[in-house]
Amino acid sequence: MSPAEILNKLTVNFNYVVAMTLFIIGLYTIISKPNLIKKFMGLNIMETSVFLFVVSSGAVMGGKAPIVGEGVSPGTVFVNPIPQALILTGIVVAMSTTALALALIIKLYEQCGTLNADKLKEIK
Amino acid sequence: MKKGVIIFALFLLWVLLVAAVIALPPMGSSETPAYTHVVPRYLEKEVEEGGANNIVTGIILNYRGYDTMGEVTVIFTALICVLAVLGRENIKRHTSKVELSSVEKSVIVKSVVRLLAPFIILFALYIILHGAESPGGGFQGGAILGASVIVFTLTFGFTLGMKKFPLKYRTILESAGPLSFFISGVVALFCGLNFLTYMLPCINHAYQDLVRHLLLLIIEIGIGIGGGTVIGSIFFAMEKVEKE
Amino acid sequence: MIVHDIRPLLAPTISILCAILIFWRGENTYLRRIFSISAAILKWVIVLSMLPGSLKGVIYVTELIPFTPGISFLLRVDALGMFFGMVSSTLWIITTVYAIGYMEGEHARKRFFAFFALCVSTTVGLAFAGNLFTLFVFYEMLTVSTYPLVIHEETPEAMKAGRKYLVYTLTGGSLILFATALVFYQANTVAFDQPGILSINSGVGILVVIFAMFMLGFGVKAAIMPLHGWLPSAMVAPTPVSALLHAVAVVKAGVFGITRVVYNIFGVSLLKEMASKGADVASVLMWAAMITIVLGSLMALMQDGFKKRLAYSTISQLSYIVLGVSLLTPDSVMGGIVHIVNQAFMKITMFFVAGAIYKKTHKKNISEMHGIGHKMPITMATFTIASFGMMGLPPTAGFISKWYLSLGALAADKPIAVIVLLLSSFLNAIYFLPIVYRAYFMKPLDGDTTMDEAHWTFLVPCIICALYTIGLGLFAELPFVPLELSRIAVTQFFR
Amino acid sequence: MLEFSQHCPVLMTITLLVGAALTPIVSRFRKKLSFLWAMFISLLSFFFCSCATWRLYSEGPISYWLSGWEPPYGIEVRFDYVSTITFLMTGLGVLIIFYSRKYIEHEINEDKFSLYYTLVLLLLCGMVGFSVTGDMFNLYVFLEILSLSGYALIAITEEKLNAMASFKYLVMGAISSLSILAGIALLYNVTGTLNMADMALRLQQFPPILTSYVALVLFVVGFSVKAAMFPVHIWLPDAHALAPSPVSALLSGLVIKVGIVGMIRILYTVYRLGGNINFIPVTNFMGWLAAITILIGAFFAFFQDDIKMIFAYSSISNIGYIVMGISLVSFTQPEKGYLGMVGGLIHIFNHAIIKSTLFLCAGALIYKTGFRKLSDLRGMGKKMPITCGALTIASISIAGIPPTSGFICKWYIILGAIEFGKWYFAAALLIGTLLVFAYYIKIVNAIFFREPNEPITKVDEAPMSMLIPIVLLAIGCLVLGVFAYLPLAVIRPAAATILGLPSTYIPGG
Repeated sequence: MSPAEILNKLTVNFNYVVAMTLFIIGLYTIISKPNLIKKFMGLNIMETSVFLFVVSSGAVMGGKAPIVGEGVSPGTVFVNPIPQALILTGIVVAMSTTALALALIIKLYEQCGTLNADKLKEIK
Repeated sequence: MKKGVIIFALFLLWVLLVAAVIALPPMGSSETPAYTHVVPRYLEKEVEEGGANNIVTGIILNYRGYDTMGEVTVIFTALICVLAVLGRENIKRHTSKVELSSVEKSVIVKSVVRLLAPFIILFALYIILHGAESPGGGFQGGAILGASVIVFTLTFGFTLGMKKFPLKYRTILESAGPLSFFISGVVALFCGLNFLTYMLPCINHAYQDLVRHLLLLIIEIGIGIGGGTVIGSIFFAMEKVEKE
Repeated sequence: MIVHDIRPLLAPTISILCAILIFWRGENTYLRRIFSISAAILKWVIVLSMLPGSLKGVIYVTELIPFTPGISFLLRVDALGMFFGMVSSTLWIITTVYAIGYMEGEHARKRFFAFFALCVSTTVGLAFAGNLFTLFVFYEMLTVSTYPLVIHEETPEAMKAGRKYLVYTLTGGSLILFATALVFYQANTVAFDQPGILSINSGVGILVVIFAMFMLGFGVKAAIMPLHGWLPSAMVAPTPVSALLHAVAVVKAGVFGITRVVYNIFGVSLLKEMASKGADVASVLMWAAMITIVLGSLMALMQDGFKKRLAYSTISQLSYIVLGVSLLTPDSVMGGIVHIVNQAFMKITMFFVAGAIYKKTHKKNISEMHGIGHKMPITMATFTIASFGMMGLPPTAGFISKWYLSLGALAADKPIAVIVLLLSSFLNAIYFLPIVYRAYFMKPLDGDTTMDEAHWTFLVPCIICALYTIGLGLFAELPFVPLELSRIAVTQFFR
Repeated sequence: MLEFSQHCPVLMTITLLVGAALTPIVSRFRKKLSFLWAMFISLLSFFFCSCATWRLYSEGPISYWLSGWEPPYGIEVRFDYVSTITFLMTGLGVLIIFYSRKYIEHEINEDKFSLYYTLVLLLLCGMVGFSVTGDMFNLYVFLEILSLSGYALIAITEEKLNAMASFKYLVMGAISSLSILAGIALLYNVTGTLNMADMALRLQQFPPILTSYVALVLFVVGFSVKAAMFPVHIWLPDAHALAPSPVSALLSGLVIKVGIVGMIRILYTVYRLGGNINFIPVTNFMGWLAAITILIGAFFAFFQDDIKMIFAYSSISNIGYIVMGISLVSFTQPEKGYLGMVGGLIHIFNHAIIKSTLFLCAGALIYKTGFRKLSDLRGMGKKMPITCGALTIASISIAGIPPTSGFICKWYIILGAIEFGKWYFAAALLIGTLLVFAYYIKIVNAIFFREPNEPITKVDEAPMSMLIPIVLLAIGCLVLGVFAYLPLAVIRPAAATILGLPSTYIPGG
């Protein structure tokens, strides 16, 4: 692909690129931040980035929300409903992971009095 | 040094991922494989086959109902996980940070919450029941329901919150999600159909549509109540503090 | 002629049953003895019942369990297997009697006898193995079941010896496994029913690799130098273990494996073909054996510990068999095979004597054994007979094997082998005769020369083995003796 | 019967799921009831699984359309030869729940008993659902159920280190789940479907684009974390060693295998050998990583004194065997990869049984003595002969000494490696097993052949509820080795169908 094409693709698939950037930012946060809360925030950023990607991929130019009913003419273009359905599941899963991570953090803080991963390593 | 290596590695990964996504068909196009393969049938036939005007709801509860059953189980799992880590709250042993806080709760907050709480719950029920026709559904309504529990408890304290939402009912309601799915799904087995089929040809034709609606409703309510209770219970488990 | 029969399976099973029974009720000394001895005799009878058939060239087969397409657990008693099975089951009876006496008052006797039975079971299974795969399975089982016996004393020294033993043998086992897989890949079979299953088409390079792996693998147990390191240290084990396992079962398993590989996997014609293409692996093996014979003897000379000296002597003597196998002539193989039994009886006599002396006087070193012949004349007499056998003096059994080995070496046009054998005889004399001399012709250090013989459970096994050593030398050509069986085995190799 | 048995693949998942949802309610009536309930549910699920397996071998794979929608539109549950692993999962599940009855009294607070059983049932449900599904997104959902319950089961005790181990596992597990989800999302955008079989079909129809490759990499990375491959194995030792012993048995025996099953599904069901995406560079790379994993796991195990830590590291090593086995494939000649595949798959089964035995034995020792260091456990063999005997059998088995079950995979993977001329893989495997044996012999030495530091009093054999599972599993280690053709009869069609060969394929025939 020529540079112009790549640039064109980058602008067209802008959402995707942003999502992937967020993915990397989240990963970087997890790896580099010693604080457990920040680590798990990084995790949430990663989760969000994937959701952003999936939901964006369901978009269709000029599409409406996929709800049929009165006032919706037969020829209407709907967006892709599958990514929405998937992401609903994804969000629930993310919520569950978050809940468990927070519970673990609460327990760790109660037991060790710190949330710094480097300090936690020393406690044994 | 170590940081540099990490950043460099992540940069490479970023390049790889971006290369992957820009190779995808342009966003928003209606010619993508994703939009032309399975989706057309959903868009055209869902209302007739799935019985919900909201196509997303139709997919969630009907075409991909098994996924949703798993999803409900994930919520339930999350609750059990949190309880396994932190333990269940006990009205005799625990109090909460809200009660230990030295800040006086203002009258405005108390009055507003007292006034709004019924409406929040009502709204949640609306969302739950109306999922088939408009945006919304069990999960969304459940989240609102859970939020009402949280708001109430944060304002009026733990003890009252636990009294309003007693443990012995919550224990049963927490499992409502998976159980409602099971109840609605297993009916089909007795008609010799596959699990989670709602359109039952073995009953009178006139009632088929009604039964389908009923089964879907059971699921929606189950998800909503179950989800709300789980959120509340997780909140209680996290908020509790040992009494002195 | 091939006969499908249950007996090849019964023989190893009886010892396994015996082991299980001992684990179950072994605290009771009498029950333990009854189990051990009756299992030993029963097994011997079963093996013996197949002997007449084997002498007629009958092959008994039991196919046990399929493993994969092309491979199954297969027991197959041909002449060579019968030979080895007969040796180990016979010696098991003798050693059991000896061990009952020797282990009196020792600790953990239940464990000892159970694993003892298990070892013999695997040895017989190994002898009867019908393909390389089954052989390997029993070979590894033998390694594992010997370990508790080696470390029986549970002293740090014993643990160290045990570790060394495992490292050596399991590494060897891995090589064998690898080589077995290569053979299966090349030949699509691993059975022993042909004189050679590999063909030159596989390529000389890969054949050399396979051969080298097998020799390194089995060479560990056969204690070919420089793979012998574990054997002397394993002598910390109780004497019956050293006697049966480290002079007979374990080391002979290695030798037996080498024989199987050379004659049933590669085959004489393939090895000769390889030699003609410049890869004369058999000669390499021959040289390794000859070096081991000489070096082993020299190192035995330097040992003062009685059992250590016997161990190095074992290393040296084992290579007689390997030498015979590697010469690739009928006579030499016959000499080698018959040496399996001859060396076993002679060496076991010596170990029994060492054990008897240790139990009676608690002397472990040769330098302490002044005048021991006055105290224990019968014991030392059997030792003397065995040393004559080791030297290969007629009319002992040792002479028979050396005679055939030399004949084979001359037939193979390798006179150097004869020279090595003679040299070895000489060295054997140098390191065994001083013991005899010291025992009979030097005064005891404490001057006490009253006779104080060992218990009969020690004496009887010694005497039986010594008598055998002479008997086989005198009546070598009679029917029903090992020589006839080994001759049949050889005809099966040189078909 | 036939009519009924076709529902079984779904019923066995549902049973566990609903059983788990009901456990807290059941335990409200009587505390003790939760154990019986969990036993009942797992047995029921095992029964359904047996039915499904029976039908698989008499009628062929079962394809079950949930809600009656045909595959690309609805979710398909597919009980094929790979899914026979559920037989092992539910069976082991029954034994481990039975074992837990006494054991958890030792490590877990009494008011968490019912939560424990709920989580175990959920874990089993996640694994079973994961293994039988034919839909990519459904795979992810069940993966999350099992991951979440796995994290929580580690932290269910009150120990400090457990919460940390669990958090570490959670973070790595969540990253891997997300990378799998991202892979699913990318593949969905390439193919427009979520059904695996349909996805495979659609991947062949379009010319391959970069996205498919990147998705493959994301999948492999994600499942490698779940399977604890080098270099993403770092979560495993702490998590598996610190968890309560029955949980360790589940995690080490089964949960890490889920990563392998996922890899198999992605590589050989979705991407397919001989299709238009050549993933051999990826499997080659995995093969190398597997070789390193074997050696690293074995090497680190050597320096451990904690008995469960040793087992945990050896799990890493054993995952290496399995991955090595399944990565030995050829793109154009599927039958060449058959032997390695059989070796890898059979070890999924055997390692599960062996490692469960080991962890359950360790659990019995810990339950009775309270010690977990080798130096403290000296001389236990005389006090607890049955437990220690089983431990010895399992140790010999995991070192791959014939005729125990650990040997079979060694044989097949070596044959597979030779088939590809990769003798160095076989060498790594053999060195690995030697190292493994070296440290297992350390354990056996300690419990049988060394004098205890101080005389042991008041220690006797473990209770029956622990002994029965241990003995059954130990017998399994032996029987599955001696009668290797029994598990192989199950595995061979699996290996053949994975590679796209007819299920009755016999090499060379």
